[in-house]
Amino acid sequence: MDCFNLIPCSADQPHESDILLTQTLKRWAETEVMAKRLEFREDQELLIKPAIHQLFVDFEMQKLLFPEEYGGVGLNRPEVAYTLALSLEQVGRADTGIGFLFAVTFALCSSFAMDYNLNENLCRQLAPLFCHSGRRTIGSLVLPGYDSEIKPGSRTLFHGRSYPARAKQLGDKLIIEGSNLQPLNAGCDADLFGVLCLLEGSDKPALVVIPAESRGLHRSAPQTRTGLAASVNCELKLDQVEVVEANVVFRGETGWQQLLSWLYLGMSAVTVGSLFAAYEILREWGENRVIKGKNSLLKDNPLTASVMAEVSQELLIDRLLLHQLAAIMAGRGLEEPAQAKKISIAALSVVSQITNSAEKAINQAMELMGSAGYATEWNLERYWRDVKTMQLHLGSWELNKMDLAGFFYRSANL
Amino acid sequence: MDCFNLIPCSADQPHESDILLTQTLKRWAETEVMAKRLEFREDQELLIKPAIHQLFVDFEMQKLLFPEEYGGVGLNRPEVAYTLALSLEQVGRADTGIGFLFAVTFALCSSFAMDYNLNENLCRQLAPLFCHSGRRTIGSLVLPGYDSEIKPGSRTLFHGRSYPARAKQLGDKLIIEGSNLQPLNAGCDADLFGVLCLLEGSDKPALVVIPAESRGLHRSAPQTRTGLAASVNCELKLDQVEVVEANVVFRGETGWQQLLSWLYLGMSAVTVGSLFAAYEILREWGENRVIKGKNSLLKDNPLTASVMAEVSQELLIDRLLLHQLAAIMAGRGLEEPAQAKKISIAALSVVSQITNSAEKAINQAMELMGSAGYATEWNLERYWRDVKTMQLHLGSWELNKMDLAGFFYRSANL
Amino acid sequence: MRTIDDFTRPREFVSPIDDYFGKIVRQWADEEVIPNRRRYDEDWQEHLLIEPAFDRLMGKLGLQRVLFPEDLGGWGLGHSHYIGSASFRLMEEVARADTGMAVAFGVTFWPLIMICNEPHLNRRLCEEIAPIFCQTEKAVFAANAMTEPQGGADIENMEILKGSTIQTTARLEGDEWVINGHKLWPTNSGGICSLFGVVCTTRAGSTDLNDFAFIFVPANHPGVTQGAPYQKAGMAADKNGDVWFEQVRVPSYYRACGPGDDFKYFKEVISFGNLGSIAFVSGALLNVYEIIKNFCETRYYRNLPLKENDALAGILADLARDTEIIRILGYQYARMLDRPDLYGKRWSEEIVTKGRVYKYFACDRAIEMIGKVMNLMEASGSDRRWDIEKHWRDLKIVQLWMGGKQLCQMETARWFYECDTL
Amino acid sequence: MRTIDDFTRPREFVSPIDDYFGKIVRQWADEEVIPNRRRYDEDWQEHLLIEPAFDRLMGKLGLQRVLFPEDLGGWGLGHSHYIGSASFRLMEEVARADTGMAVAFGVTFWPLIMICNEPHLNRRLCEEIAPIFCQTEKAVFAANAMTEPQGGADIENMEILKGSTIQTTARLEGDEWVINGHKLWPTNSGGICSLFGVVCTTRAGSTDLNDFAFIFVPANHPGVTQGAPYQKAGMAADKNGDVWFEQVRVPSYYRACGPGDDFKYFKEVISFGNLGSIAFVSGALLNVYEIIKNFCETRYYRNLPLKENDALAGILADLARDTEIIRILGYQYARMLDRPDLYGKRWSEEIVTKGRVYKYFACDRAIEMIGKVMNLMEASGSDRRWDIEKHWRDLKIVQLWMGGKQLCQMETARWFYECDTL
Repeated sequence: MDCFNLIPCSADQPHESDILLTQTLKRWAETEVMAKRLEFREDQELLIKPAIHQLFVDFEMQKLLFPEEYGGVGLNRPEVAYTLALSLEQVGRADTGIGFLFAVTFALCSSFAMDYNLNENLCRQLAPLFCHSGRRTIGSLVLPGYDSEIKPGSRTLFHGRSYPARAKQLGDKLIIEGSNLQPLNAGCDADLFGVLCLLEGSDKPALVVIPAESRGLHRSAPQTRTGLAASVNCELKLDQVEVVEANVVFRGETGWQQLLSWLYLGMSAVTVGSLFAAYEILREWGENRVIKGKNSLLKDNPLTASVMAEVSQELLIDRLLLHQLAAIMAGRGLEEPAQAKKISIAALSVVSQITNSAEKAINQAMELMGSAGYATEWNLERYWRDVKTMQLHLGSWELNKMDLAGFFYRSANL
Repeated sequence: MDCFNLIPCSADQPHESDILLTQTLKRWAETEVMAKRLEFREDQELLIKPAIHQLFVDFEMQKLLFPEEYGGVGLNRPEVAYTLALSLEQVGRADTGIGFLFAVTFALCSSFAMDYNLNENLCRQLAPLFCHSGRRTIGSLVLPGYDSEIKPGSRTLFHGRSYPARAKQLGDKLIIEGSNLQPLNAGCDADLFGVLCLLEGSDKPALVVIPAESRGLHRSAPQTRTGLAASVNCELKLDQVEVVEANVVFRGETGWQQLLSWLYLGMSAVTVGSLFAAYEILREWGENRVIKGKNSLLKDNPLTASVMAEVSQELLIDRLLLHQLAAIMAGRGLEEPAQAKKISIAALSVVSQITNSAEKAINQAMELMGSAGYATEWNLERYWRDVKTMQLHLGSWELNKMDLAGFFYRSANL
Repeated sequence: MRTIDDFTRPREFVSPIDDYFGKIVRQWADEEVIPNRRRYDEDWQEHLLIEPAFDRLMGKLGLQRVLFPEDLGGWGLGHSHYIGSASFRLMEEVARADTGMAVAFGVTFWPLIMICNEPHLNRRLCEEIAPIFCQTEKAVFAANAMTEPQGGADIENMEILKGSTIQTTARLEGDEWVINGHKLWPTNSGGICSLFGVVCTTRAGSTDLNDFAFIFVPANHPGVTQGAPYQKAGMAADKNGDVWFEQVRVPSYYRACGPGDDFKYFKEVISFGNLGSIAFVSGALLNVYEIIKNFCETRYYRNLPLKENDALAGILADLARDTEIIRILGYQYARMLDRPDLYGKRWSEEIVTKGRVYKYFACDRAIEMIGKVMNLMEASGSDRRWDIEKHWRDLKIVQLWMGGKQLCQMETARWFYECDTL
Repeated sequence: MRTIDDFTRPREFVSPIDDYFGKIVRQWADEEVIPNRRRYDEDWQEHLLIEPAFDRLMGKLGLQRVLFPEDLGGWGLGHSHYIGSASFRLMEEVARADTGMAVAFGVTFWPLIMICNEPHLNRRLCEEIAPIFCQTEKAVFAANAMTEPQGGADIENMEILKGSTIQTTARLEGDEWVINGHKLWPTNSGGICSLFGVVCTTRAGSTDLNDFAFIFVPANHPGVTQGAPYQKAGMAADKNGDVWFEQVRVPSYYRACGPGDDFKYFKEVISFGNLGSIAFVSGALLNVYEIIKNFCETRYYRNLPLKENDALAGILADLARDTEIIRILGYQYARMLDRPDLYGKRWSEEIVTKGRVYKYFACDRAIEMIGKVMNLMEASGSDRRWDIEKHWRDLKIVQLWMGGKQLCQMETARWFYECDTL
């Protein structure tokens, strides 16, 4: 039985096209990724890269948001939230890291290709890459993190952090400077970066799109991480990088809130999909593992069943939240500032709830599976590492809560 | 600012009629209950009973589900889920106990007055009470609990528990026998009880509606509880109680699942409303209380703000879940057995999540308010006691999880 | 048959009087308190049921005298090497019956610690005050008047505030202190207090530690007014109310330890306050274990006693686990207070901080665990007759008082991570 | 400047060799392991980096000899009154550097406990086996071959199963045992084991405790086959694999303690297994404290070091709190094993159960806490360079092994609530 059918995902039925896409992705997940997992594990060449190519290029996912006139699929309306939630559930079930790559790529595109913020110049500039190149195109984001020293320029902070880079306007060009930039994902493979910059002479955040091949963009050696093998990361240095003004996709808080809302929706869907996979692994284990002392199956013992039930309850709750968030975002509220703020707060709350509960649930599933949960062979440990790693890329929950406090209590200077 | 506006409650706008009802209830909550709280605390005569009368009778809430031909409001379609969620949020904000009384009364009526299970005879029998008596009419449920001894007849268990009562068919009448029945609510005040019975010669659960004035129905002395002052409870004894066959409102699991789904939706809404109230109290505190050592307001200190943020996040998450559940139930799935099972599982998961998170959130709010959180004067402690008490009336989470395990893992004999 | 005495205590740390007095207090609890405690909530104003039980414990059994030197009618615990472990056991046993009574009982010693404990025993004040407690068979209550309006537990935030936020003043006129101020919430106020230990300042707003003063004020002195008790979520046996001091005059030697030392040794009171808090939690949890064990042996699911259901047993196990751990921590901390020679001064930042560490752990676990136990009991968890919900309501204030969790966290971080600005 | 040595240990329980050997092992950790450990994950098969560090610790420093009697080249810990507290400190220091190494190191003692500890010291076997460990400067590993296919940790579920599920058999032929069976996952297998302690039965399916047998099998004996190591989420320093015993013959006196006693004293191994688990958690948490303290002093938010942010400091406080508590519990349990005269036999149901209580508490807290610390570090929490994610991955298996949480809960409930059917 398809485990997705166990949980009502929303009141009204999904669109026909979404159902078809979901089925395609499900087939891809099972034949191209999950079936090959035991043999290839997390091998880049043999498993991850081919799978990414199919997803991004063959299934046209990377051009989802591009208007048709640029060769895209043209789903660049907020209603695409339903499509994103349903499809990334499937991708996340196959491989959390691949889902993460797509979620970020999608979020970056949403900052210039949506009907409410359509940036014709940039679409024209990037269409060849996304719609006609025939090769997978990965987008990455560079957002503010902790400072490793107190920067001189850090008088202007953004949500308590200093900007990863600074941009200077020169005619219709911008010159971008920054060092030790830590991209959210795929620093080594990304084709373009959306970098949050401080524009000289402005105190507004601006997202600048920088193609990876730009002169002056330097990459450090790859980093090793706990999980998300599909996202090979590194640090960036921006040395007098030059882009045209059209590459500034937004200025100010509203664009920021819209960007985060899409990013959070995508990461939520990937996490729910990964949790589905963990649930399936646990279910199979529970149906076969005998508790000898009790001569009963794991699933039939009240204590182990109660832990298994908690895993499924977390999954159910998380999925309801995911699709409720999708419905809210599809409601076009994002377009007006007041609503955008409110929705981005809901998105932050939802993605935090989902990633935290997934961490808890997979931890519990591993407990029940004992050493099998720890052995690579059973795959559960990979979802455990991947989901946790993705959660960390949301930023610290303690500090994200400062945004919630600002919204719900008008807290200041947090 | 109306705190309800801080959280998107669902994608599509509520119906006009629901908006009006919500506004009425909000006014009632603030003027008739919250404004009188400091003076009357939990006084039955001076606060609780008058408030109940207004809510049940003056606002016609008790006849919400009755078809118009019986003098009811006629909202007896699954779409009433939206109305229930929105209105009980308001009632729960005013008084958890009153909300609980209505949630159970509503659930009982939903077992015979919905368009998918309309019981004409019973509606005719009860209309005078609910629609024409002019006095508040409270319904109560008697569901299986723990056994205090191993009953002889307990070979036939219902979800691992023995039936509170047994019914024997005599012609078109039923004779009901049972002792030490513990109603869910208002044992002392209820006008009718829905008692889950084992029908002689059947192994299906049956809900039998028993008017409180039936001969042979005896009440024990009132019990004292931690909270829910509006629900004065006691034990019941059914000694050869006689009802007509029409009072058997359902036989079998599906009716049971429909009943629970409505009960859980109502209790979820009441809890969310109570949590809203707790959030408002905390917000006021956070805006006035100075942390002297820091010379900052509680809301502006990162640590206290992070705890406050968790309270609001729980509220946001819980409200999204509540309205997602309402949307799912409004989708008419409840009518068919397979769907009813799936929806009742979702309802159980949601109400458990909401009541557990509310317990956690209010505990945290009290922590921040110190002794003020503990003093009756500030009201928070009442919501703390009430919400916890209502959670306990859901039954043990450990054992409720056995139903989830059965659904998600096909676990057996739990 | 397993009992609460099967929970581990570090044998090496148990006090010599532990066994004898432990038995006496347990018997008192079983006979005088546990049968009546579920009616205490309605007795929160009059104390008609509560007062006689207190008289027996503190007056007749004489536990209110333990700190004073033997020659003044006390038991000399104050200068013993087992004040921590001995008082832990006593408070644990009282809390097993009623946390509110344990708080009222334990807090009575707070002001007395300032003058009865070595090395700061104040002989003259002991001689003056001992008779109030030692020459009566009635319960006598003392209170620490600390918290002030808009203050919360700021005053206990000693490391940072150094008393600078104290509004209550003491002015020396000749050989008398003249005290003015308004205090909120002291345990054992609300009319029952006989002796106040007043936290005040000799110069408002000063951060000079010499200005921090701890002065004794008999409650019957002119100018002292106790307000009516507040209505609370629980803890009926512990009365809290407003206290006003208007031009109250006491002899100058009523100051506990003098400039500088008042501040220094007041931190020892906080250490004992945290020790007490852990004992209250431990005692309540031991009783919760007794109650739930009985409940799960006499209630059935699937025709088996609840304790035989693996899922419910998981909750029972967690309760036993947390009780076991909290009790061990309590005795470890008691030992740390008993043996400053091994662990450091009772008023040192390290010892004060570690007390807060164990206290906020114990309270967090207890509130969460009892919540789960209530849930396991279903509707009975909220039924007064089972006394569990009472422990749940009573313990909550132990979690809230003395600054609550956040202050504990800040002091913990400050000490372990050497933070400067928290 | 605050260090990990500021976390409380019950002074009275610390062993006489604690200070001296603690320092030696810490130096070894700082020099030999911590600089290289982040490269261990890729070394999981070859152990090119790991093996030399083991040789220094176990062979050259000689820690693999500690249990054996002095006259056989050991340090005599086995018959000392501080085996618990001494080994706790040693394992804690190793775990601070690498939990995987600590596990491989600690588990080497499991089979030896059966023959080196009083009152069941087996002199003849010690004489035979001691040279393997005492006459070399190379690290020598021993393993307990316990878990079997479809068995999980059932075998450790002693109270219920009484060995009845053991599939590995030992048949006495003349004066030799003939052993047949298949074991999974023993720590220190996967090719590196020199000596197996094989849990087997002399009569398959028997619940007669006399049939439970613990027999030593040198890994180089004919018929013993070790499979390749499994790939795991972490713990590269600890190799696990399949082990097959086919018609393996050993002298009859290779049985550790004999009928009945093998079963009885094997429970002592479980007690030490739980003590070790707590030490691994404690050591890892101490290092997490060191790392996060450094991180929060060198990373900034709002132009302040992270540790000066109240909200983040709350997480730091909770980490310090749990570390402090787990360490105290560890030493308390070590003391309980050191002093059976005060606390009961090491193999008694009470001591075995209480070990499980502290162990599952420690593991639960550590996994949750380190998860929060990683979250505080944001993306750096998953960055190999900070070594936190390594501790997180490594500790997880400590939580899973020896039956995992659920078995601990059931044994806890069974003992504290006298359950019959769990």
